[in-house]
Amino acid sequence: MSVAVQTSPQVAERPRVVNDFNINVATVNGSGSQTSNSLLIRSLFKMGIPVTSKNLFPSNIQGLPTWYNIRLSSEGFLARREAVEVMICMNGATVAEDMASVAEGGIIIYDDALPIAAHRKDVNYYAVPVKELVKAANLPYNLQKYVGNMIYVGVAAHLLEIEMDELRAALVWNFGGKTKPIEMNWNMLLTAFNWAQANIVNEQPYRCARMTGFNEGKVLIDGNTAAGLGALYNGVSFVGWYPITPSSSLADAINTYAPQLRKDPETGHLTLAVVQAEDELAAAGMILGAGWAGARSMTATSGPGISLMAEFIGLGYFAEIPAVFWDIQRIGPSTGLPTRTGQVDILSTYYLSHGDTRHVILFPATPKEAFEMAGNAFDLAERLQTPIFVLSDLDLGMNLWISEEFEYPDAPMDRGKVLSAEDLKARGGKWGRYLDEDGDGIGYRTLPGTRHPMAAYFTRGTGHTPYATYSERPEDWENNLLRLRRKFDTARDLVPAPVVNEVAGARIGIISVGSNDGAIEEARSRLRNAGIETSYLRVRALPINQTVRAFTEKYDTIYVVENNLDGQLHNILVNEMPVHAAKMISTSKCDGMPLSARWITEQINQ
Amino acid sequence: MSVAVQTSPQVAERPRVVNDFNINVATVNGSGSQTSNSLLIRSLFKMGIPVTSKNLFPSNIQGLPTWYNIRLSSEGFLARREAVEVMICMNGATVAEDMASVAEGGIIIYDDALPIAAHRKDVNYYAVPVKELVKAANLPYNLQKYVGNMIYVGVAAHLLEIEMDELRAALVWNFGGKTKPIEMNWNMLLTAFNWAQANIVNEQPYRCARMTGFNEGKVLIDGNTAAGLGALYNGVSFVGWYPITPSSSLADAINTYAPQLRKDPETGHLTLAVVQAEDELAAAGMILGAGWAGARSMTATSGPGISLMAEFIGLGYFAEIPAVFWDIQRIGPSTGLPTRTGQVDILSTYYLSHGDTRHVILFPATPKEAFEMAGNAFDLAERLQTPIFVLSDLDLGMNLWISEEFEYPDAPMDRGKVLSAEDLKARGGKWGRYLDEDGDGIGYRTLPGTRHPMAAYFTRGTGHTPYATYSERPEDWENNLLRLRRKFDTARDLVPAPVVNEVAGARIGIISVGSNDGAIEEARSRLRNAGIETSYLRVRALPINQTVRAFTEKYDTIYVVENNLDGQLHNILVNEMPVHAAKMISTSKCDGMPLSARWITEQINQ
Amino acid sequence: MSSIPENSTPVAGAGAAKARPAAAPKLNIIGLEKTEYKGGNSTLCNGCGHDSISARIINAAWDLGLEQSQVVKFSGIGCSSKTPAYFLGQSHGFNGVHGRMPSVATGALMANRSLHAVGVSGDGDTASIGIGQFKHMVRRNVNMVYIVENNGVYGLTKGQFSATADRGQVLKYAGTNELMPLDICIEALAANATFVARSFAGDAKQLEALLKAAMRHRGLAVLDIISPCVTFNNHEESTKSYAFGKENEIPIHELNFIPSYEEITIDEYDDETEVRLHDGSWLVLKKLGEDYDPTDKMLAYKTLENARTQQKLLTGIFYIEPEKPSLVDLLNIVDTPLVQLPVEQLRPTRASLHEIMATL
Amino acid sequence: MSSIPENSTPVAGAGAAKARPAAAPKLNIIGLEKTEYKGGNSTLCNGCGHDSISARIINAAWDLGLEQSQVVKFSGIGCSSKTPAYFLGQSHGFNGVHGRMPSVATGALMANRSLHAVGVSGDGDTASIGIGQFKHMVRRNVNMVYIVENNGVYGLTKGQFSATADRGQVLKYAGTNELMPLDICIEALAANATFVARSFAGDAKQLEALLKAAMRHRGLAVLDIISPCVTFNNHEESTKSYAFGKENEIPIHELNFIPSYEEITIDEYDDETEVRLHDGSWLVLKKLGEDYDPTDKMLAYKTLENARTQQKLLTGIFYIEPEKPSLVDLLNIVDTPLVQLPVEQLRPTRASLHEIMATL
Ligand SMILES: Cc1ncc(C[n+]2csc(CCOP(=O)(O)OP(=O)(O)O)c2C)c(N)n1
Ligand SMILES: Cc1ncc(C[n+]2csc(CCOP(=O)(O)OP(=O)(O)O)c2C)c(N)n1
Ligand code: SF4
Ligand code: SF4
Ligand SMILES: [Mg+2]
Ligand SMILES: [Mg+2]
Repeated sequence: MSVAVQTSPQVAERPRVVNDFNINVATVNGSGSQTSNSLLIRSLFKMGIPVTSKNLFPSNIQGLPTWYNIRLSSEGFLARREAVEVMICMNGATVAEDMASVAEGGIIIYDDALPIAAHRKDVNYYAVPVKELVKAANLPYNLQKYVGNMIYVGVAAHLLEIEMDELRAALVWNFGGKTKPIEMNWNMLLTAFNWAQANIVNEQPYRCARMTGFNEGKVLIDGNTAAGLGALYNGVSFVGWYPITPSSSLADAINTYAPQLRKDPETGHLTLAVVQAEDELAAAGMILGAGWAGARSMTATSGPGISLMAEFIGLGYFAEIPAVFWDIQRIGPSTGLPTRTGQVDILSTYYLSHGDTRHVILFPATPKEAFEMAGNAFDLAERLQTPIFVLSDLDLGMNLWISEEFEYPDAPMDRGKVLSAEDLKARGGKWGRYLDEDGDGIGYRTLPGTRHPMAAYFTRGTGHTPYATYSERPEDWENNLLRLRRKFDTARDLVPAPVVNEVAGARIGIISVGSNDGAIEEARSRLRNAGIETSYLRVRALPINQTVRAFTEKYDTIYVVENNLDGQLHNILVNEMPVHAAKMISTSKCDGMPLSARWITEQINQ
Repeated sequence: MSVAVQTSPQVAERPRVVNDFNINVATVNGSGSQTSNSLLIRSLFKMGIPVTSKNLFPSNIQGLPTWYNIRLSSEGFLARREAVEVMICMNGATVAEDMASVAEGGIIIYDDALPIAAHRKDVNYYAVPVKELVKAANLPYNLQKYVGNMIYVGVAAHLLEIEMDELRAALVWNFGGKTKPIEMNWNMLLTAFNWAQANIVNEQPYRCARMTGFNEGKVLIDGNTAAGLGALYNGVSFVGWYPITPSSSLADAINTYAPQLRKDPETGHLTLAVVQAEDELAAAGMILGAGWAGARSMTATSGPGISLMAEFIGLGYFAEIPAVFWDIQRIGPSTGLPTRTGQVDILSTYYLSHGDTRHVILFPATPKEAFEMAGNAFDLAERLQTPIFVLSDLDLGMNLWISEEFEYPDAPMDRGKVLSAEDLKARGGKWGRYLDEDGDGIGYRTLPGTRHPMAAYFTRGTGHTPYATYSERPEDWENNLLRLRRKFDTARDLVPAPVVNEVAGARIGIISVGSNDGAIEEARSRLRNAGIETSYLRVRALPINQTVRAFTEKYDTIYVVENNLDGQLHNILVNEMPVHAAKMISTSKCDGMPLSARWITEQINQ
Repeated sequence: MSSIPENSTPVAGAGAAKARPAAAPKLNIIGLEKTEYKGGNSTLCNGCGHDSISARIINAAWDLGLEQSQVVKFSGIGCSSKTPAYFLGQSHGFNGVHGRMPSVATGALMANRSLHAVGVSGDGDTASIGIGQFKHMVRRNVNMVYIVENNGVYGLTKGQFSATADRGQVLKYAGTNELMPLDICIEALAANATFVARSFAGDAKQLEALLKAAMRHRGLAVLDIISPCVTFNNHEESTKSYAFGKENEIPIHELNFIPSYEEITIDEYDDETEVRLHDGSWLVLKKLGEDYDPTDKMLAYKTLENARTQQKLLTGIFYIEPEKPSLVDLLNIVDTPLVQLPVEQLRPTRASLHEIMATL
Repeated sequence: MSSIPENSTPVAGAGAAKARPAAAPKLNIIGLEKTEYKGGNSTLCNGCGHDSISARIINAAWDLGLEQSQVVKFSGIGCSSKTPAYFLGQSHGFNGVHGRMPSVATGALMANRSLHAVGVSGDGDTASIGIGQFKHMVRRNVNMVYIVENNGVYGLTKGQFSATADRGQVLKYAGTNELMPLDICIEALAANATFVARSFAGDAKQLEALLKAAMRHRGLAVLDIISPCVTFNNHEESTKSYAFGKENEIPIHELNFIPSYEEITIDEYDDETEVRLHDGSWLVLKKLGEDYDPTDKMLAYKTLENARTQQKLLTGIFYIEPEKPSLVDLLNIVDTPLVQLPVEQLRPTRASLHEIMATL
């Protein structure tokens, strides 16, 4: 085997950079690199290092460029960072630009079979004889491509000093203990590691080192799995869905964990039904039907699906039916880029459907919140008797995040105002489906099957009286809409409250939402270092409440930071608080990538 | 026959009220009263009297209460007015409330077979022996119900002094000259008139009298027919539609007038295709396909249809395809009330579809504008290469309005930036579908069938470069969206400009939209009488331009008056002009009825 | 609606039920008068076929002794879809959006498997905008009676063609239809339906028998009922008019439904075929013209295609497959309706969460 | 795509065309090399059935001498729907939204009746989300080749069941499919299709003959092409796998397409049936097993239903009705493509407006 030594002149030993750099792995999708990348991130996590990953994959199945970006941050910043210090090049199609993209002083690990366009003097190159190593490993032909990806893991393990024990543990975890693939992959990884040890003089500065203080009590999980678990722990009993990236893995998670969590021990049957619908219109109709019948029902979709559901959601809103709609946002308009992230459906979801409609929306920022909001959403749907939206995004939903462990939901489920046969009896059968008995805009409902002659009512999307009878009378129409507005106001203080972090003396307020959280915190830290103090409010739901108003009132300037083009949250805030409109600055960007702290810092510190 | 004399005590002869009162006809729908009512309004119009009608009909086919409200206003106010002076009661189901609804001093003409709950002392009653008159007319059994409605026309003609010649002319017009129904109905009408003359001493004050100065050069037409004509005169060549109240009559108008206006004289074939789609998704897809192929294509629908089209419209927006979407608004959310009006889809249409989208919307206020905007919409669609919305409403679309005669469209049609085979040749085949050559955000397009090897391009709703090739690159995405924003800004000064009426010294500005126009003008007159001067800007399109900004800037308070619950236009204006947000007052109401001048006046003069 | 609601077993045993006609003609087996099965007043046109069908549903439900609180009604949008407000007033009803009744019903019936469902749609609602959801509901064999009140026209929007309009059908405003109709029954067959029948709103006896059988079928029972629109499509040339139906209806057999609570001995008549339904009821088909075997799918295709081509109004039960599982049977879910599960079955244990957290 | 584009008549008459194979093997009748008919590079998985179909389309188009500028390509969303970017690079293409290709194509083809159209969809795109638009496009008999690249799975979203998945089909993540499949060909038949065929991506010869015939058919030609998804549904038990197709394909006849520009004498062989297409081309069916008459609709139902029940892969042309009018023929519109009308035909006269105003 050839000996790979540094080919570029290198100024002696440089100071070590420990746990503070970015690794970027460039591969071809469908090649099995997913496994290798997950070993990397998992072992780093288990070493106690704060890490984030951004998987940048194409909207096809196999053969196109993919990048897996891992950020190590000893300070615990989990946002996307643009610079790349450690580049792993395994894809000829992009090798030129990949090599060009590395930060000054960075290193490049690459398959020695790849064509190299230009040799930079400011980076170190490590050529790896991938083909020969694969050959040496004596793999079955059809698995060579997949298992071959272990090579860069092995080489990186040597160069970056990733603990081999953790890699092994990650491998075992990844294959659920199945010996055959574990051993085959381990063998390959070890071969590469050994080769690297024997052949590479490790003079480059980037190192991983076990640390404590951050990852304890935390888990590594993606937002969609968290949401799926949240649904299972909060009584979901009907899921109607239609596959669409990046939401499918949420339904997958439910299907994966249901047998473990929601199986009747006696019969082995499940306590929930999952139906793959023929499209999103049908998915919406199904969950409205199920919600109406009394189930905790939900769907998961993305922008195009939300658009298709528009008519049905108007029905859900107006007929007042509980159901939960997860929108794992990807960038649009239209089909857009199914594998790129954005917070682009805020406005269209808030006002979804014709007529005077506004909807309650929750915005999780972390897997833990996704887990919790899965429960909040059901509680709110049943309490408010209305469709509830949860707007996550591809970044949160599909990337792996370090998250605090989820807390068991102790509070009882809020099943809302449902009258049983006994209740009806006690009332002498007197009730009105849309009667605002309690002044909160919320009526009582009965479930089909309730054995009482007065239980039945007729559900419709047309005009109706408080007693659910058909009406075209102007007063009935207007009163009904006014009640719905009252209900919307009731929602303001029922939804998850914003998270506020105020700094004494700050004149600048930042309002943001969802998965931008990490980038905002990092930007605030950078700004603080630059002498600019900021306060921060993270909206966790719409409609907003008094807390948001008070915060907005307090600061000279409010930056509304979001990952879309049109400043969609800004738009809504301006409308809710027109008196403060002039001081709210829309700070938005939308190119398919999660926001970076650098960009946010620049916007505020101009 | 019985003699009907005034049954309530009446204070001698009262001053005449000429051409300034409301007539309300209460019937059962599907009973043929439509014909009678159209005779009334048409003959009044032909007498030179400013009249408006509001047809209040139920969402079923036959047997439910219907009201036809005709306002006579010698000053030419054409808005809805609430008070009713002349009540014609032909429906037992509502007779009690109908009689109760008459203004003090008013009169009630009623079928003497109806049960009368209470006799008011402040109104005059005229009982009509409908059954006997029908009998006397000796009608075929199956037509009795229909023709019988002529009776109240005859009685009203006597009491209100509607010219019999005009009624006759209206009848001839209504039946397109067909002798049999004309004579049968006329016979009935005349019988009733003669009976009334012989039996009713006409001491009541309400009279119609021929006048001049208003109706000259005007026509009586509904907005949907006007829009259909506008489409036919502006080159519509493909219509894909799905029936829905209150938009169906727009497609009907196209079908009705096409043989007269758009038939090839040689072959007898039409120069446009109309396809009734299987639903609104298909209608949207069809017109996008046709627009893409180079046709002037359009659809007409209402709220639920717009919601169903949401996904497709995102495609039209992002792939940049010309097509025109008429939304004849009815109140929603959901199925709402198909036969009640509202301006309720402004927000949902403006932001229609997921992702960062905003659309160009036109708002006709009169039939004449509906005619013109049908042309504007095609020009804009092809110029801007994007879906264009025209938001009319049930009030404008389905009610009869006095409108100025339509002007023949002299300006050439703007077919937009289309490259022919010759153009391509001249360019050496060089072009980019989404390349912003001109800095206005609008690229060039080619039509399928263009005989040049470089003509073809691939249309998609996914990410693309200026050359229409697929791209997932962040820069490409962002640049493309930024160009679309540039295009949206280009639209601001291409769309129909607002109509501004400024009064020197006014401190109050009113901004409104569409069919509220008449009510606003009347309210302004009332306010002026009360010493309050107002300026008025009528938005005729979104996005807004500098004129709207300048107007808003100028006044202390801006009332944004609209017929919906949430203040939807207000919402958009606040967002476009956040610095003026605080002084814009949302003045909105939504009960299914057109706004009245009285209500608007009250809101401003509090 | 596959089986008798649990609590509607005969009040006094099968013997009493048999004696019913003689004893108390006005009460059904659960002791209710027929008027109890009515709904609100119809707002349809006088003479509309849809109103006749509502009357038949009321009769059938009363006759079977359905417990209304255990029945749910679904519909889309249209004159036809309004009718669930006019029957079974003590049952929950859901009037959804145009053409999308199937999905709403599917969700509700999976959430509560003990409900018995009647869905009413129109030909526009099912064959035009709704054909997609219809096909998929058929394919899933969801437990419901799916009634299409088929008048070949859009009633509620005043007389446009639907996709079931005959080729050559003329309408006052819409002109002449040039396209071949979609045939609800053939569409159902193609999508693997387990119960496919056609009837005529004017044929009370047949329709009631079919309704009862449909209510007792396991899976989706498709009933394509020709139901004249007296306002927009009732001229004699229309195959969907009363006149045409009365003159030209050709029943392929005489139908009798015998509920499970009636003891019967099936005699071996040559000209009768019996089909045993899932709940033990019987559908007895008496030969009228040619032999017809309703379990022969190819025969069903052939009969229906010929009728379509020749614009003949054939009625009867074209195909039945009583034993195929319905969707709820395939879902591997517990027997208790999901909406009735106690919280312990809806929320996994604290320990299980710890376990999962430990693996992450 | 009913007839040869106007300008693609043989460059040197029928005789020259006949001599073609000998003379210039690399140019087609309009003088183009086959490479001119290629599109962009495929981004599908190596070995994907869809890529084979693209290659067949390229061959067929080249062979027929299609003028690419007069061809339009439509698709929905899915791996299959991406393929129009990979063939006929000089034709306009429209990659629409998921499941709604038919409406877009219908609008475009009514606006410009001279265009020749190829639509590509997937089984999810057509049979799941898109079955409604599919049925209505079939019913309207719009002039287009409608290709379903049928792999029984959602490729692009990574392996869920589509509505054409076999009962019992097993997928890695989605488990076992319990429902009977919708059958694209039966669905087409039920909706009055005029050209219904099935083929297999691995059967190059048959597929090319069918494609050419479809391109010459007046009206909608439905081609259900089994096209293995090598990544998610290519295990041997799947009837949509290569292995299964190669082992088990049963052509119901041998197919030959003879374009109108080739002079032929139809010999009266006992075992051959000829179908004359609208443009004068011929489809020659050579008997293989049983007799098969592709104009017998009932035979088509029967053959297809049996194949579905027995999970057999029968290929060939099941039904054809070459003379039925297509939608554009029914619309009573001018012969000039609407998009090419001069302004005088698009804007009525000033006088006409005055006349109308005078009546109001
Ligand atoms: C999305 C949507 N599109 C259109 C309509 C208007 N609409 C109401 S009923 C109907 C057709 C009803 O026809 P059918 O189902 O045959 O019922 P029928 O009235 O004939 O009984 C239509 C088009 C609607 N309510 N919603
Ligand atoms: C409205 C909408 N829903 C869902 C999706 C996600 N999606 C993309 S392709 C696809 C299925 C494709 O399956 P098929 O048509 O069989 O094509 P294949 O990939 O198998 O060739 C789905 C569900 C989408 N793009 N749009
Ligand atoms: S319009 Fe037709 S379908 Fe509707 S209620 Fe009247 S008769 Fe019945
Ligand atoms: S995933 Fe399947 S259908 Fe898609 S490209 Fe790969 S092999 Fe083809
Ligand atoms: Mg109908
Ligand atoms: Mg597929």
